[in-house]
This record gives sequence, structure tokens and C-alpha cells, in this order.
Amino acid sequence: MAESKKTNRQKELGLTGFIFRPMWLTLKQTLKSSRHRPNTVQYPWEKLVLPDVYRGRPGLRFEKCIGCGICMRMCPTRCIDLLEVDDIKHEEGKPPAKVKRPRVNVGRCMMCGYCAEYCPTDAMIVTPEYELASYTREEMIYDPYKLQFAGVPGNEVHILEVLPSELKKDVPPRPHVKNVDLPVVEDKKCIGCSRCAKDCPVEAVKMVEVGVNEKGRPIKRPVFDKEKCVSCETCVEVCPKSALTLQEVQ
Amino acid sequence: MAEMWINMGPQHPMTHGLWNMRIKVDGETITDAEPVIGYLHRGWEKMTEDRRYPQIIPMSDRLCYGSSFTWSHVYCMAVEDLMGIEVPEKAKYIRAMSDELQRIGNHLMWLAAIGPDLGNLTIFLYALREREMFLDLFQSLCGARMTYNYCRIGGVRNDAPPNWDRDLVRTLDYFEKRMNEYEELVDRNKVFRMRMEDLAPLSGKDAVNLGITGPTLRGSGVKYDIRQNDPYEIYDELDWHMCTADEGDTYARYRVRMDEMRMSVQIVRDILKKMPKTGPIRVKPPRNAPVGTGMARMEDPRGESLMYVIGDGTDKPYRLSVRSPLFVILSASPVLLRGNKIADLPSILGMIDVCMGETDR
Amino acid sequence: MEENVTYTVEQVKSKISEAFPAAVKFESKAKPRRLFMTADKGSLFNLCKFMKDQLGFDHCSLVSGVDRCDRMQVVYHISSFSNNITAEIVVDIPRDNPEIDAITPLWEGANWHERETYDMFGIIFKGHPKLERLLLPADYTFFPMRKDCDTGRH
Amino acid sequence: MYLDIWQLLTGLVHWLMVNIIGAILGWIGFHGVEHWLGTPGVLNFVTIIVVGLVVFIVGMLVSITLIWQERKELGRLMDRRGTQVGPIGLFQNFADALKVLVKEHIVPEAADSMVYNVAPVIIIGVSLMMMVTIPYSPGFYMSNSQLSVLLTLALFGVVPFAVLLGGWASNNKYTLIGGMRAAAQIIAYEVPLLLSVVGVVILAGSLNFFDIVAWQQSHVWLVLPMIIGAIVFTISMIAELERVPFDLPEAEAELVEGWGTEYGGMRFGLIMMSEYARGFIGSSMITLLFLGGWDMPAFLNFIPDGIWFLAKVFIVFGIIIWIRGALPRVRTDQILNLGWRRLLPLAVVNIAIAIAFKTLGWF
Repeated sequence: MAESKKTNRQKELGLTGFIFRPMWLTLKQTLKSSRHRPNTVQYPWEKLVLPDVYRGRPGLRFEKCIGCGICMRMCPTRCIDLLEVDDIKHEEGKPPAKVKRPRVNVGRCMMCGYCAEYCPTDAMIVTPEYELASYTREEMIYDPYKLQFAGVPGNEVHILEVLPSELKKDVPPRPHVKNVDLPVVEDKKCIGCSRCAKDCPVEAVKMVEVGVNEKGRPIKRPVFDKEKCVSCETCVEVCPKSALTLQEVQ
Repeated sequence: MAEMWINMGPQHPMTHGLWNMRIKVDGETITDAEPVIGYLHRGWEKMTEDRRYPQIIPMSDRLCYGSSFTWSHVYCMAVEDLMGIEVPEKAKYIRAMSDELQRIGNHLMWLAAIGPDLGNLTIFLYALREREMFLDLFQSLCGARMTYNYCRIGGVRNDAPPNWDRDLVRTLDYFEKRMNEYEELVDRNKVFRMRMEDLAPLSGKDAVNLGITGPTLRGSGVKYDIRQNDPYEIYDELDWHMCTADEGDTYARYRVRMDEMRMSVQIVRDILKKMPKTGPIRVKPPRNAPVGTGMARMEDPRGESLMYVIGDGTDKPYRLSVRSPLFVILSASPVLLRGNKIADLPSILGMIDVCMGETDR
Repeated sequence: MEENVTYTVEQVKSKISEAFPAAVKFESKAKPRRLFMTADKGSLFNLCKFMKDQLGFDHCSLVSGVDRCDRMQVVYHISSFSNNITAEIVVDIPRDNPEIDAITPLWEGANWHERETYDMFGIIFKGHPKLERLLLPADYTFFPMRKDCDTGRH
Repeated sequence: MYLDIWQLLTGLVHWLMVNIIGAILGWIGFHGVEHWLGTPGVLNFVTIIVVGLVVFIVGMLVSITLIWQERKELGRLMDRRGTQVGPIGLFQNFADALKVLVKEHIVPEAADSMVYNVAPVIIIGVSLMMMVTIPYSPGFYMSNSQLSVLLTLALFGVVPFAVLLGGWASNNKYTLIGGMRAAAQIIAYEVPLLLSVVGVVILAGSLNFFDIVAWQQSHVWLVLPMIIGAIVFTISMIAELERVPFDLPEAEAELVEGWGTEYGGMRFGLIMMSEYARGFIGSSMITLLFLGGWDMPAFLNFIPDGIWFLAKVFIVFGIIIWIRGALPRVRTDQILNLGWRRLLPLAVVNIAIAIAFKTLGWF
């Protein structure tokens, strides 16, 4: 068995297969690459053509951002944090409003594109910029102004998804299936401080009076607007008594 | 010459990655060997216990630079098993297609690496030239060239771009022509054959007992491919067959991988034919995983990869355990090496396609 | 292992419960080509030997440890090339005395997995040929994958 | 058509010594010195030094060009561009030389420092000494020894000895194995190399390069009758030069940089330089012994002999590079098998053919 296999292999090699076949092949390649240009790209002078979807450093569209912080929470390397900065647009004479915008440490960024993917308003985008080297680490931290990038529609990353229950129903996929993850308030823990309503970036939280306590003060409980909520978890994080959890509400 | 221990690594041209092969040589003959790993240990499994389920996908991409898609794929399958999600039909096809493209890319990386191991740089540049085409394909598919972050729990990130079919078919046609060139350069080359034939033979029984999987196992004549024996996506519906070789030597391992590249091309063509044109590609996964366990195994380009997830009701896994194919194959490397020459060390270890990222984790 | 004898999941279940009526319990989860069971510490080696010799489970995929805070678990994934079944065996062991029989004498492929589990969890596999630190340096005194390991301190 | 360098330089040196230096010295007041400078002994001595310098410079320039040729040709073989410093990459070698010159000299602590330092000197010295014997054209040569072929081959045999010394003295396991491989390889390949030359010597009847080339000019290029010998000689020469596929002493995949692992800085640069110098010598030996040296078709007579010779050398070296691009490295036991079991019998067969030709009186 083994012997016959060996002879088969020898036959495969044949007479021409000594060393002349590879030499002929390399000779052909030499002639080809001498006549045309070789396959290599002269990098600093020539660059590859990048598609729009190329994931370079993250970019920010300042006006679209609502400062919800989803990018910060979804970042696997935790290289994004929210920074309070002056708004770009402000009326003459008035001091600019303070807004929250993401700041990215590009040195830690692993270009996964999650910030662009999970952004509810497509404010974070992926950019085709990949030459990010700098002399100091401080230069690698991109503040919201430096992070700005105009972008083309191809730079946006959309989630097109369906619910598991809709899989067989031929429902067209749609971006950002909402109304699924909502904050749920635990009634006993809530003290009605309305921090969640204050910090909600999309104003989806409304404080509703549900009665009065024994001292006669109104008891307030947050109510969440299904349509507006972007499931960003800001309210969960600011809640002083950890009364909120984000859960699926079907 | 007396026997002596030689450190092959951790910084040595033979080591693909950062590890140390301690060998005991008698003159030119290896009498004993002992792999020393752990130089690249990043505490991956501990790190995942502090990340949300979606956040682990880009991390699992970085388990191996050569086959990042398959690693994120096996992770997603394990979590889907845990969460009980069914993946849309189209996403299954896209995943299988990306798997096969990744397999070609990874095998090309391996083919490139064995060239310098055996002392010829030409095959290195030829193989990397063609790998570039597949990287370009992935780049137009998901925007990244090496760490794709493309697989998602419950589907894939995005649909294939317009003109994808045309580009893919063109690339595959060109690649099949190039495959012939590699075979001219390696198979028809007496010196390559001299270096590879009858080298480090491994019987099928030994290979099974040593836990060896993947092309190395199939090179020993064992007909086992998880794509066929434990089909995971839509592999049971596709038109393909397993590639095996009976001899069990280094050349047989080489042949299996080359045949697998051709087979992957065939699978991708078949997928393009059968893939539904429209349909959802992604199911929204629940935020919190249920309490329970999930497990998925698949055929990595290097062997059987397995992930085992334990969920505890929060959005972070309680424990995530990884079986890396190379972790086991490397533990068997002393058996392969004993009795061979020093010069064969790179070719034997090159043939099992060493990647330290997934071995050390 | 006899050639050309294949078992279905049900057959494997009944055979194992015949041989180990008390020690092995099956879980109710049912998935194609998967088998879930829990075994107790003492009978694990015999169970594995039975599965390897009688039922054709000839490949050890993964040995992993789990720290459940009140107890330790060792999870074995053992698959069969002829039956196409993957069995998941969960074994509980006490946390203060984590010892279990090694299965390396049966499957050589479990060698490094058991070493790694020892490395990360401190679970001692009795009968292992070379139970040493694998990924971590040999002079470490703690086991990092345990849940009570203070990662910030080290 | 050729340039007689000895005639030219003798005249030049005579004019310089007597008419310029002698006149200056005489004007200063050293009367009689110009007569001493004009004596044949002094003139010959100076002329030999000047000719040696010229031959050395030309040889080194050719070697540097060979490095450039290897880089460019390998680049094209592998579908890349090769070196690109300066116009068509010509300055790369000078940049490299500048780089290795500014590197620190490091002697390993555990090394036998004297042998460690002497080994590269032997290698470089011997490699440069071989340039003495190689004639470029009937007029452009350094020495015209009756045994120049034998001398060159003998000098070739010295290098692996120095390689073994260096590999041992570095006190490193890789270098030791590399040195041992060099020793084993040289024993296996020196014999067929010499035996394949014997055929040439039998036919041409001389061990002098000039006589061999003259014989080929009058008869036929020796590659035609001695085709087996030419192939054996080329293969053995590749093994002598330690180039792929026979570069076992410095197999970089398993032995880092082989016997030269511990040599850094300018030592490494000079060793590499001398390797290419030997590459030049080897290619020119193939050219002289088998390809007719500076012999050319009569209608191409307007091209100078030296240019014609160098063109052949470059083509031969190009083929060696081409083999490097197409083949991987051979294993230790296989290389010895090839040397003892294949090449040695072939070389003997070649001698028999040569004797047959001679006795039958065909040439």
C-alpha cells in the first residue's frame, strides 16, 4: 500500500518535475514583473484605494451627537470617555452651551467600529484615516473637536436587525430595533430624586406623581417613553440607589 | 558531539510567534523536545469575565491574526447556543462563506510561512500576494483587513456590498490559476519534495489519541471534519467533500491543506449559488444571557476550536473557556520531532501552522 | 473500539445509565448530537474509561475548570469520531480540596488542558504525568482564574 | 581587443617615479634618488602594488555590483521591486556599508576572543587573495601562475576552515552547529569540485587559466564536451559558495544566522562582502573553465575582452541567483548524499569522458 503510494507520488513528479518546472515558473514571473510593474505598492507615495466602509479611526459629527454615551459603554477597550465641552453652534454674544461629547484615545482604539455601529443618531462614524502615528501619547487623545469628521453616507454603520420572534414572519430588517431594552424601575428602591429625568440625553424620562407619602409630599416615579428611549443606560448609571436596570420589555 | 539542549526561541526565526521550543540534540538529530509556551499569555479568559457579550467579539478576533473570523464565529455560535437564538438563513450563508474565505487566507499565510522555513522566500511573496486579494475582499465586506469584527451574536454585521458576487467570482477564478502556480513551485520541485516526504510520520491512531485535529489529523488518514461530522451552519446542505491523505507525513499535511484551499473555493462558489438574495441578516440578541451553558465547536483552519460559555443572567459571561487546536497540537509536537534532524524542525512545525495568539490566549 | 458500530445519543445514554446507575445523572437539555451529564468525583475516571473503550469516545476536546464560589467544577467535553456525539461531563469538587483523577492516561490530548486548569484554578489532577505551571511562570503562588483572586493586587 | 594593464601601468609608474617624483626630489636636493627610483627592482615593486590595487578595486566594484544584481533580480523573481536607494537602487550597498561601519564591535564574553577575531580576517583575506589569480582579459590580470586553477581551488578550501574556527570560537550552539555543517559540506563537495576540473585540465593540458582559455578559443567552449563536468562543477561551486540551496552553515530558519550569529557590525559587513567576492570568483571560474573566458564570436570583436568576460560572469551569477529564487534549502544528510553518491560518480564519469576524447584524438 505504502509502496504503491510512493510510486504514485514519483509518477506525479515526472521527468520535467526535477527542478525545471519551478525554475521555468520563476523565470516567467521575472519576465512578467520586469515588463509590468511588480505587485508591491510604494507605500508612502502610492496608497491603496480604500472603500467607504473602511474602519479607520472613529469620527464624530458634532451636531448630530446627543451625548448619550453608548459609544463609551460599548467600547471594548474603554478608550472613549465623555467630555463636557462648548457647543460649536451658539448665538452671538451668548456663552456657548455646555454639551457632552466623546473623547477618544486613539492609541488604545482597536478600530472595531462599535461606537459607530451602536450610535443611535449616526453621529459617530468610521473614517478612512489610518495614519495615526504621533510623537507623544497626548497627541493620540482626540478631543471632540479634533475627532470631527464630515464623512460621507458610506461611513455610517447601520444595524439592520429583526427580533427573534419576527424571524419567520418576513419582516424587513430595520435599523435599531427600539422599544426592546428599556430601563425598569424597582419601586422599593426608588426615592424619586429625578436624576434620571435630568440626565436623560433624549428626554425620554418623565417624572409622574403616583401618590403622596405620610408627610404629604408627592411620590414621584420615572416613566419611560418607549419611542424616545435609545437604551443608553445613562439613567441606570446615575441612579443613586441602583433602582434602575435595563431589561428587555417585549 | 555530546547531547545538548538548544533553545529555539523565544526570539528565533523558526518560531512563528513568541514561544520557545527546547530541543535536545545529538549532533544534528533531535532526541527530545519540550515546548515552552506562555510568553503571549494575555489572560484572555479572565478578561472576558469583565466584558459584555458583544464586546468580546473584537477580542476573540485577536485570538489569532490569521483566522480571526473563525474565532469570532465560534464565539458567536457558543453565545447563540447559550441564549437560544436562531440565526437567519442568509446570515448562515454569509458566515459560512466568510469562514471559507478566511480558511483560504489562513492557509495562504501558512503556505507563505513554510517558504522561509524551508529556505525559499519566493513562495512567501507569491502566497502573500494572493492573500492580499482576500484581504481586499474582506475589506470591502466589513471594512477591516485582518481583525474583521464581522460576526455578531445572532447574525453578521452587515450585508455584502453591491458587486460582491462579481468581485468574489473574479478573485476565485484568478486564485485557482494561481493555485496551479504554487503546485508548480512546490509539488513539482524535487527539493521541496525531498524535504517533506516521509518526514515525521504520524499514524491515525496516535494522532487521535494525541488529540490532534484539523488538517494535521486528516493528513494521517482519519476522516474527521467537524464541518461534515458535526455540521454547524449550512455545511450539511453544501456540495463538498472532505480532503484527506493517508500517508501521515509532512507532505500529506501539505497536500491536505492545498486540497482544502481548492475545496474552499468550491464551497464558496456553491454558497454564492444557493445564498438567498434578500432576507434578514441579524437577529437582535437579548441583552442579558440566561443562566446556563452554551457550547459550540467548529472547524478552524488549524483544527477543532471549541468555546464553552457559562451565563449567569447578567450581560457578562460567568466563564468562557476556549479550546485552541494548536494548544493540543503543540503538546504533541515532541512526538513529531523526535528522531528528526534540526533542519526538519522548521518544516515540521511550519506544517502544523503555529499561531501563538490562540495557543497562549 | 469496534469498527463500524455507531450509537445514537439515546443508546449512549442507556448504556451509561446501565453501567453507572447512581453516579451519572443526565440533564434534561436536548440538542442534536449533544449529551449533557453530571458525574461524581469518584467515578469519573471509570466513566471516561467506559466511554472510551466501549462507546467509542476517542477524542478529548476540552477540560476546563469553573469556580462556582462555593464549589469547583471541572467540565469535560469529550467527543466521538465514530458517533459524532459530543458529551459534556460536569464534575463538582469541593473548593477546599480540589482534587480529581486525571484523564491524561486515557487521552493524551488532555495533557496540556489539565495542566492549564491546574495553572489557572489550582485543581490537582491525580495521576497526571507532569503537573506543572504551563502558561504562567513557575514561581507564581496564586491561581488567577479563581473568582476570589484579586487581580488588581497582583 | 584588450587593454594591457601591465604595459600601461609600467609606463605610467615609470613616468611618475622618474619624471615627476624624481624631478621633485631632485629639485629639493636629493640628487641621485631619481636614478635609484628608475632601477627595475623599485619600478617593478611599485608597479605590482599599483596593479594589485587596480585589480582589487575592480574586483570589489564587481562584487558590489553582484550584490546589487542579486537584490534586483531576486526582487523581480519574487514579484517585488528590490532595493530602491538611489538611482535604480545602486546606493543601497553604500548605505549598508555606512550602517555597519558605525555599529559597535561586540565580542561575546564567553568567546575565545583571539580566534573569534582572527576567523573573519582569514575569511576576508583569503577571499580577496583569490582575486589575484583571476584574469579578466589577456592583459588585465594580477598574476599569471602556471598553477592558477589549483591555487584558486586551494584557497577556496581554506574558507570553511575559518568558518569552523569562527563558529567554534563564538561559543554559541547555533554557530557551533553551523561550523560543523560547513566542515561536513566542504569535505563532501571539495572532491567532486576538483575532479570535475580534472576533465578540463586533461583536455586543455594546462592548469593555467590563460592556456585553458586559449585552448577554448582554438577549439571549442569546454561546456560542450564537458557538459557533465560543467553541471557538477556548478553545483559544487554553489555548495562552496554556501548559497541557497546549499547554504546550510547559515540556514537562517533553524540556526538564526548560522556560524555568523555572533558577528556583528563591520565584521558582518566584511564577511558578507567577501561572500560576494567569492561569488564573483566562483562565477568567473565557471566562465573561464567552461564558457570560454573572454572568447567571443569574431564579428563581436569590437567589444573589449574584459567587458565580454564580465558579461558572462554576470550571466552565470544571475543563474545562481535564479536557482536561489526557485529552490528551497536541502537538508544536511541529503546534501551529503547528493555530494558523495551523485556528484562524485558523475565527476569520475566526466574524467573518463575526457580521457576518451583525448585518447581518441578528437581534440
